[in-house]
Amino acid sequence: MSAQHEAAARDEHDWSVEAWRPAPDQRTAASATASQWRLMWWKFRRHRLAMVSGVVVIVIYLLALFADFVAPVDPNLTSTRHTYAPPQSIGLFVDGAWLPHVNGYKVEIDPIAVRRTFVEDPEKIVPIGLFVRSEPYEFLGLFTLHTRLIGPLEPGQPFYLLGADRLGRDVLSRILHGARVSMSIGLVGVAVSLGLGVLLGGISGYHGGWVDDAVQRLIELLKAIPTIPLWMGLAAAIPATWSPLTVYFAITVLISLIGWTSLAREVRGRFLSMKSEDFVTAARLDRASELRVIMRHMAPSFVSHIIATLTLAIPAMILAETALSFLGIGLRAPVVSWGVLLQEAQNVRAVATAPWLLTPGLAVVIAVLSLNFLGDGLRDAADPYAD
Amino acid sequence: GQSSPTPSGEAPMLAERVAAGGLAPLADRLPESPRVVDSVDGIGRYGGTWRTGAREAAPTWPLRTITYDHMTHWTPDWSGTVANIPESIEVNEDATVYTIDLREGMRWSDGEAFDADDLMFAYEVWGHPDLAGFPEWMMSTEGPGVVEKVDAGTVTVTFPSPNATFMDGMAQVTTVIGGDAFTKYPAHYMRRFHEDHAEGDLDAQVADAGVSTWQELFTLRSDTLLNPDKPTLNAWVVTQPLGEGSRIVAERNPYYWKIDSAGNQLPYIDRVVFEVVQDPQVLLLKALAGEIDMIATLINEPENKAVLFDNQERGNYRFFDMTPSDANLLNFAFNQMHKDQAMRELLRDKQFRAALSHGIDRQEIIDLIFIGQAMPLQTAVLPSYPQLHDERLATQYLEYDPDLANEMLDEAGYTERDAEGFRLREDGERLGFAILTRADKAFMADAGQMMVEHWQNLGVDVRLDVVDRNLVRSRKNANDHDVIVEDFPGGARDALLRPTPWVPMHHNAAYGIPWYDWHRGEGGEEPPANIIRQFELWDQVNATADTEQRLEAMRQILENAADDFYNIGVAVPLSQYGIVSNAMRGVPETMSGSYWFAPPGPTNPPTYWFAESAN
Amino acid sequence: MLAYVARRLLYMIPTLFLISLVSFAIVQLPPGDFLDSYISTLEAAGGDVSSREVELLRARYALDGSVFEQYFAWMGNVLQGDFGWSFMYQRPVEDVLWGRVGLTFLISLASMLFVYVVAFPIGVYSAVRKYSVGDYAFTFLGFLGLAVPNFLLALVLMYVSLTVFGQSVGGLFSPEFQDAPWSWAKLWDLLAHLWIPVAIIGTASTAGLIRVMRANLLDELSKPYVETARAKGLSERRLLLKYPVRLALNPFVSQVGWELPALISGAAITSIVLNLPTTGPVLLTALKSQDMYLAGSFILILSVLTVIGTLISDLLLAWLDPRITYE
Amino acid sequence: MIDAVCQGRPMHDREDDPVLEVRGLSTTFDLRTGPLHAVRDASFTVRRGRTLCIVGESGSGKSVAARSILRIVPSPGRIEAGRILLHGVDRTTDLATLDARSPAMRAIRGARISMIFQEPMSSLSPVHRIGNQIAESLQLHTALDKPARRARVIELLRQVEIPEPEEAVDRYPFEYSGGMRQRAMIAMALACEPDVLIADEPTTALDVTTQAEILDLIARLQADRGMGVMFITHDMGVVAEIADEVCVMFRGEVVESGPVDGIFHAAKHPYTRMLIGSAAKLENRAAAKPPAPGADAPPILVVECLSKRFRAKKGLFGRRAVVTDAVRDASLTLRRGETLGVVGESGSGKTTLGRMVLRVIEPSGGRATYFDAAGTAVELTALDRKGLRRLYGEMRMIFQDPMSSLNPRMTVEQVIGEPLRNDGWRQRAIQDRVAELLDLVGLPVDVMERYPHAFSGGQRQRIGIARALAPEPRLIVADEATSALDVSLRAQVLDLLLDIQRRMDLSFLFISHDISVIRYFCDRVAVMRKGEIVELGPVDRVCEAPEHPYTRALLSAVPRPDPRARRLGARHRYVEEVAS
Ligand SMILES: Nc1ncnc2c1ncn2[C@@H]1O[C@H](COP(=O)(O)OP(=O)(O)OP(=O)(O)O)[C@@H](O)[C@H]1O
Ligand SMILES: Nc1ncnc2c1ncn2[C@@H]1O[C@H](COP(=O)(O)OP(=O)(O)OP(=O)(O)O)[C@@H](O)[C@H]1O
Ligand SMILES: [Mg+2]
Ligand SMILES: [Mg+2]
Repeated sequence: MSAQHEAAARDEHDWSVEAWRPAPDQRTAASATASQWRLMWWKFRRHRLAMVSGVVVIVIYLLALFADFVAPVDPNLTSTRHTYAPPQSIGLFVDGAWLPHVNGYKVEIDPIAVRRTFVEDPEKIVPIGLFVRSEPYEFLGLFTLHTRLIGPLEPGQPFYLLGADRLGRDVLSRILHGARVSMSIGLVGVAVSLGLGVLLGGISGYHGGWVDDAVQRLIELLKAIPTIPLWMGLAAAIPATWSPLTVYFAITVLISLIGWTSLAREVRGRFLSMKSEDFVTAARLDRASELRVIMRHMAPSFVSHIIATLTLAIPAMILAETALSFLGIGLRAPVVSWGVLLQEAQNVRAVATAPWLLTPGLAVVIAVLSLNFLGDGLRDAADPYAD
Repeated sequence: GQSSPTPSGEAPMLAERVAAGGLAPLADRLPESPRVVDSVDGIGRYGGTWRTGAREAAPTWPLRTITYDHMTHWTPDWSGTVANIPESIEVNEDATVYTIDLREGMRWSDGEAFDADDLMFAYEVWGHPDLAGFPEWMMSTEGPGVVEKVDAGTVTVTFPSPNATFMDGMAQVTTVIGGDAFTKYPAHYMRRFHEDHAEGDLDAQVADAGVSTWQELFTLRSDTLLNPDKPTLNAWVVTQPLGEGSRIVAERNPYYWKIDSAGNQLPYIDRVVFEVVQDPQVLLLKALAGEIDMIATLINEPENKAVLFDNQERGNYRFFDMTPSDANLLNFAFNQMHKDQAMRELLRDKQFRAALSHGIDRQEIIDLIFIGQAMPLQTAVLPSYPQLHDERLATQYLEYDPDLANEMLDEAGYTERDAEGFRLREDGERLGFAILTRADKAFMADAGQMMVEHWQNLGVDVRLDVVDRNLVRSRKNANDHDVIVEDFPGGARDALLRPTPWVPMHHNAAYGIPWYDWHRGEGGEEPPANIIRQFELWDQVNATADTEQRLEAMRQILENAADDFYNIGVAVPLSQYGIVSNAMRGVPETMSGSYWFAPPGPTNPPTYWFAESAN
Repeated sequence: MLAYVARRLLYMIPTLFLISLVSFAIVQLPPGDFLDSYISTLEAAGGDVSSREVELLRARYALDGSVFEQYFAWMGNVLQGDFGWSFMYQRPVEDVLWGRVGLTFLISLASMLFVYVVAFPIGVYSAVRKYSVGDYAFTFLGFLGLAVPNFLLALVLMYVSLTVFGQSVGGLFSPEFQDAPWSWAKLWDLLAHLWIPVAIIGTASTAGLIRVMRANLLDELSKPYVETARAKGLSERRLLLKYPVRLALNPFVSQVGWELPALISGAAITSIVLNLPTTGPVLLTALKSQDMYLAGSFILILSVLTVIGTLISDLLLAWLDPRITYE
Repeated sequence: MIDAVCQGRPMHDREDDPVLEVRGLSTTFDLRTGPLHAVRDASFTVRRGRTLCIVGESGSGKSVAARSILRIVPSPGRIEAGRILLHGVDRTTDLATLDARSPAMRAIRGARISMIFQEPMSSLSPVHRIGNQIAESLQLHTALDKPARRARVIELLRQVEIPEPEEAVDRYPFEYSGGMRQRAMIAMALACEPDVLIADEPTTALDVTTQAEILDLIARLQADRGMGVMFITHDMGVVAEIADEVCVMFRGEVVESGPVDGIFHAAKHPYTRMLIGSAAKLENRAAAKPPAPGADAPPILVVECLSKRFRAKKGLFGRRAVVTDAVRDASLTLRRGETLGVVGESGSGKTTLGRMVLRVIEPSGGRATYFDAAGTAVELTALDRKGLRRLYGEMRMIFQDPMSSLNPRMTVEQVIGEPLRNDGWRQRAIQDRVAELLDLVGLPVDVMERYPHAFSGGQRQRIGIARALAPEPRLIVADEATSALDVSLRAQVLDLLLDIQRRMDLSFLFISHDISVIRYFCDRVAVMRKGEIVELGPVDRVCEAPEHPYTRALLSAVPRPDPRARRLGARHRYVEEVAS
């Protein structure tokens, strides 16, 4: 029951002039009131889908983190006999008896079509299980492990839940490992451009005048140069001795150093109209520093948009990779990422004869959607009007 | 040639034009003695459009199909050359004087006469300081040959020193000034763009064309694919040039000078249409949809075969064989002129290379990347071309034997190892190098990746750099590379044309760029004796008229190469293929796949035809 | 305002100069020159260039000379309206671009309209009917389109249409119309082919607009002035369109000017797969093959449009929201 | 003189039968801390051609009740129970049962019932022209064509005393003064001559003369249209002037209602009595008032010839520029510990003046000097951002429009705590201080976690006051600081301010239109008109013996909180000619 209501109830018959003054015990209510973050969290919790999505995102990150352990095999482990092997399905019983397994393949080479043809072979039972032994591997470069979450009971047996690619590498394992790059580095880029965008856009819009002019000219300059040549130029400028990962990291950061322009324009546009509002003046009269006015007072009124653009930027970043690889300047083996996997699927051969190579696309969609709904939840939590 | 049948048949579309009086009768259009060629599937029937494809950047397929009418042709079996445009080409025994005897009454596609003056004009053009320049096959070691007009139907080409490459050279397709150099400049047409001959206001034309000098204009107008107005001697004349819209279209040449043995004027097929694409995938889809009638480029990659195979019915096409003649699919060129002295030492160490060669599990690579459809071999002329096949060169250090490899490395003195188990050079640096390969050929990167593993198992710290092919090239030019992976021709007769892996005679000889520069007199570095020897032999090959002696010199080169073992080869393909519509006739079941053979040119596309059922 | 516009136009000069300089430099950044890439492309196609030809080509393209010389030479010509020579197409740059701008514009415009027509209503809808089935459905579809690379989408689409209709869908015209002069039939044929690229390019960007519209509208919906309007008895639809939507458009308008360059630059990668004769692929190949004048000029043209677009955006902003002044 | 008005009213038989009956209305907001019963079982009736005044404590549910009638209660509010009967010519509809978004409801809004919102300043769309927004309801509910509509709009603006309506019609809300916006709102509400007018404190920003005109205008419409009016106000004077019936609300309940005379002279409910009491109390100078500092007291603020000229561009390319001289050569001196009242007609430049002192609006001429604690002079008009920032701790401002001056995305705690945080206070300390301040201005502490929109007008205003007081300032520019507070509360707050002022001789520049408040609270008063200060002197002198005729006119229009002494009829207006 609301404190005010109680007060009302109690004061029913006390009509002293003091009546409007809240009763003493209400002051203790300070403890009952919650901080804004707490409030947001409460609101957020009520948003079921957002909660679910949040969980999914966390799971994705866990999978990425423990990819070594979760993935059935090393993502770069090639297998001569299993190029373009189709996905296997898990069976639970072998003639009535409980025995989780997949069926091996009958493989023969078709010299005219230059390919291997696979037939599931019900004779060849490959028993599988959880926490199976495997050839030792470095876990997060910390210590060596001998077990993997799931896989064939004796290592080396064919086990391709999502099929294999042109070098007989396990697609599932590759997707799991791909999550690492795609869900980390990509986001770094997004974060960078977000920061720059809001800050520079904010300053530009809040100050107006020559500051605005300067920033806008800069934006024009950056925006005027199409990304593709930029990428190519930069890619060429990067020393060859760098590891593929470093190169990619460098490129993403560089991209994001360009990518902030749009957001900056949007923020600026809003700020130009917002800065005349009284509460901004009030903030200034409250001796808020410029940065604080921009970041704490004005930016929040724009948070919905920012969240939206964020969730949109992430797939863009992941896919930028694909474009990069298309230009031959993307990530390189042995590093795997969703973008690279998709890139490898971008040919008629894959589409026509190995559709399972498209599954990374699914991963992207799932990740992106859950991030988006998570964003929705946050947005509502931050919206004072939303109930 | 043989007594030619009297020209009788012509394409209906032409017959109409003749009837309408818009065109001279067949007899007046053909030379006295047309060249007679027959389809491998007998007498064909007229009509149809040959739909095929080409790449936008540097299109080579059109050059091998519609514009392959040079002075000489390869024989379809690539055993040698035959005169194509001229009736005959006589050569004296020391290969210094060639006498070209043209066909009486032969005409350009616009009906103008084609005679010695055209050749003379071409000669003039080559000689002009800032025009095309002499084609390679006009160059003898002592300098360019001299073309002289004997009479309207005869010219002689005289070389200061013997030039054995003349006939072969003219049979080749090269893009800038290739085998067609003699007939590339129809005098009556091209004169108007030539400073010395132009009557009209040349500058005006230059301005209109948007170029800055008449030389540019001239070069532009002389390009067969770009300029539909230029008359040619080809079977089909370009009507929609490259770069306008997304297609190249070529229509039959009413004055074409070849007939079949029944006397029907060739070509059988009315039009050729090239779908110009940037990404081969598009062509592949068209092929699957049956919208490509015959093609042996761009899409005929091993990895596409499965898809093509599955869609044969829908696409209504079949495969034909292109006998591969690559000297190797994966040739690892070790930069023996490396800028860094220590690296140079290392990469020059034959023992080292041999060891590495033993360290490669070729069969694994073949099984994985070429689905078993390749043969482990060093970079060498293939057994299928016995004249030049060198057993030792082809098979030395071939078998996979890590222990042996390690042994050899130890012997070579790389016994020290560091913490991570990598071997060390004398100077204490890690024993290792970077493999440079191009992003656009996936199989190279894949293979490279595997080699890296193989070699790291030997304790050699190998890195793989997959980069854009331009980058590969410019690094190569700048001699900024350790090891470069490339595929090389030269597995068959083309060994006589581009023995790059064995003689650094070409800018792709990544194992010794400075040697190459030195040889062509562009600085570089003086090579060691053995290389100089190779160069001498190579010049000899080009200067010897007698075939047997040529081959002998070539064998010598290959033998030395076997001793020096410049490159490590991995595998050669067992088969390549093209696709041809079931409705199309006249395409041989097999032809050489080497670019140097310019397939399908020598198999006479003008004799291809469409069966009744066709479009 | 007029003064402001004048000032902006003045700013353009230095900006553009800088841009041209930078872009030209960037075009040159990748190693090698046109010749290198020409040769390597040739060799990629199995071809070969003899040492002799290399020398001849060098002479022909006159590629030697420092970047700066080349730049100023080029700039000089550009100022006289001559954009230079495209090595790859062996044509003046104008011709290369001119031949393609038309279709590019058509396709881009079509897909732009498609995006707006689809995205705005949906955006408004999913803001007003927050968390309705529709909202979810559209969000899902939108992100699906966003998360699948255009290249792949195009490929799959083409393959499907191949296996289903038994004909490939590359290009913008059926063969019979390829080179035919313009006619109603041809136009119709064009439209029949147009929807595929439009759909592919469209799907990639609708999601963006939907989400942004939704987000901004949600913020406006609870403003007091909306209540006022409601108290006037305005119907929800008109109310939305007149008040909150107008303010929600702000971020969109800040950027809309940049559609201008987009209109003629086209979607490179999609066009490549679909083999569309648009400018996108030209730029791409020009860059890959270091066809510097082509690339440089095209980028320059784009940047001019970008700068103009920005100005337009700013004017629109001021028009949309009178509180915004630039003085 | 009310009779004069009465005679105008048609004496037909349907006279004063109910148009709008509210029965047992309960509206509740479900907050995290539990349900908040904003309105509890409230019943009242609005009669044709009559005025029902609703008075009551701030936050007692008046506005919510009004909103409930139009079915626009903001979420999470909902109507729990009750009937809202709108009597039409033929039939009666129960609005409570209608779907809030239904066409039926829409047809009623604006046409049959229209509402003047309490905070007009933020209730107008910032990007649409005033004229456009007013014309809209005409377009919706009348058949007028475009030019006709425009004519009507201009006419309306003239009726609500907007100067140069032909110009004003094409201007944007942000170019209007607070009062002008409020009048625009009124015009909007009256546009379609509704059966029922709900006026939620429609005159809070209007000086008494304008207020009187507006009241007349409404009265006229009542007379010839038989419009029923539900008039929410805090100004007992106004109530006494216009009310037929009064209904007193307290904590969401209607505690007393009846004919006006009864309420004023025979109030039963203690709260009502207290209300009347405080109204009377405000009639004369505060007892608690410290003696006015003498002329020798050190000044804290000296304003010399400040002036502001606004150039409002018309059209995108600003072909024609409308020039407004908001303030002309205003000069005044504010002594330490002194309260200087500023009165004047709406749109006369009070806010602009106040804002210029704080450099929120850049003066276009003149200068202002501030004397800090040490007594050293600081030229405000010459300061840069940094310098100003340093002073802002000592000089505070209470905004005329509470709504827009509170950041909608900050909780009350953050809003009030902001200045403290920027002074480097620690979180805990801030919370306690905020709690204390809230308590001082009479708000329960648990509102800390609520967002500004979730309050009543008065409550918001108090939040604004609390914020101004937070960092113990030396000078406060208070712009209509108490306009939205009910009299009892107003008295309390003023006393509170006086108390603080006494404790740390704080000075006020106190902008208000409410003469009684001025008299109660200020030492000296400046009278503004058309951007000029026409008179400046000690309160008593100005109130007892006004010199400038405009001041007289002003005073003559002050309503007295006694229905038996209605005097608006007797007021005289100030016209230039009459001046001398
Ligand atoms: N959107 C909201 N959410 C939560 N509580 C609200 C909301 N709007 C109003 N309230 C609460 O409802 C109560 C009544 O508000 P209302 O605006 O009706 O007061 P009021 O009588 O108009 O006061 P005032 O005279 O100050 O305007 C107040 O306690 C206020 O805090
Ligand atoms: N931004 C602006 N642009 C143009 N004119 C303005 C602007 N702000 C205020 N004005 C004009 O200046 C005059 C004074 O406005 P101001 O707000 O100071 O009046 P006020 O005395 O506060 O009136 P009120 O008592 O109604 O608040 C008004 O005529 C108003 O129209
Ligand atoms: Mg209220
Ligand atoms: Mg004001």
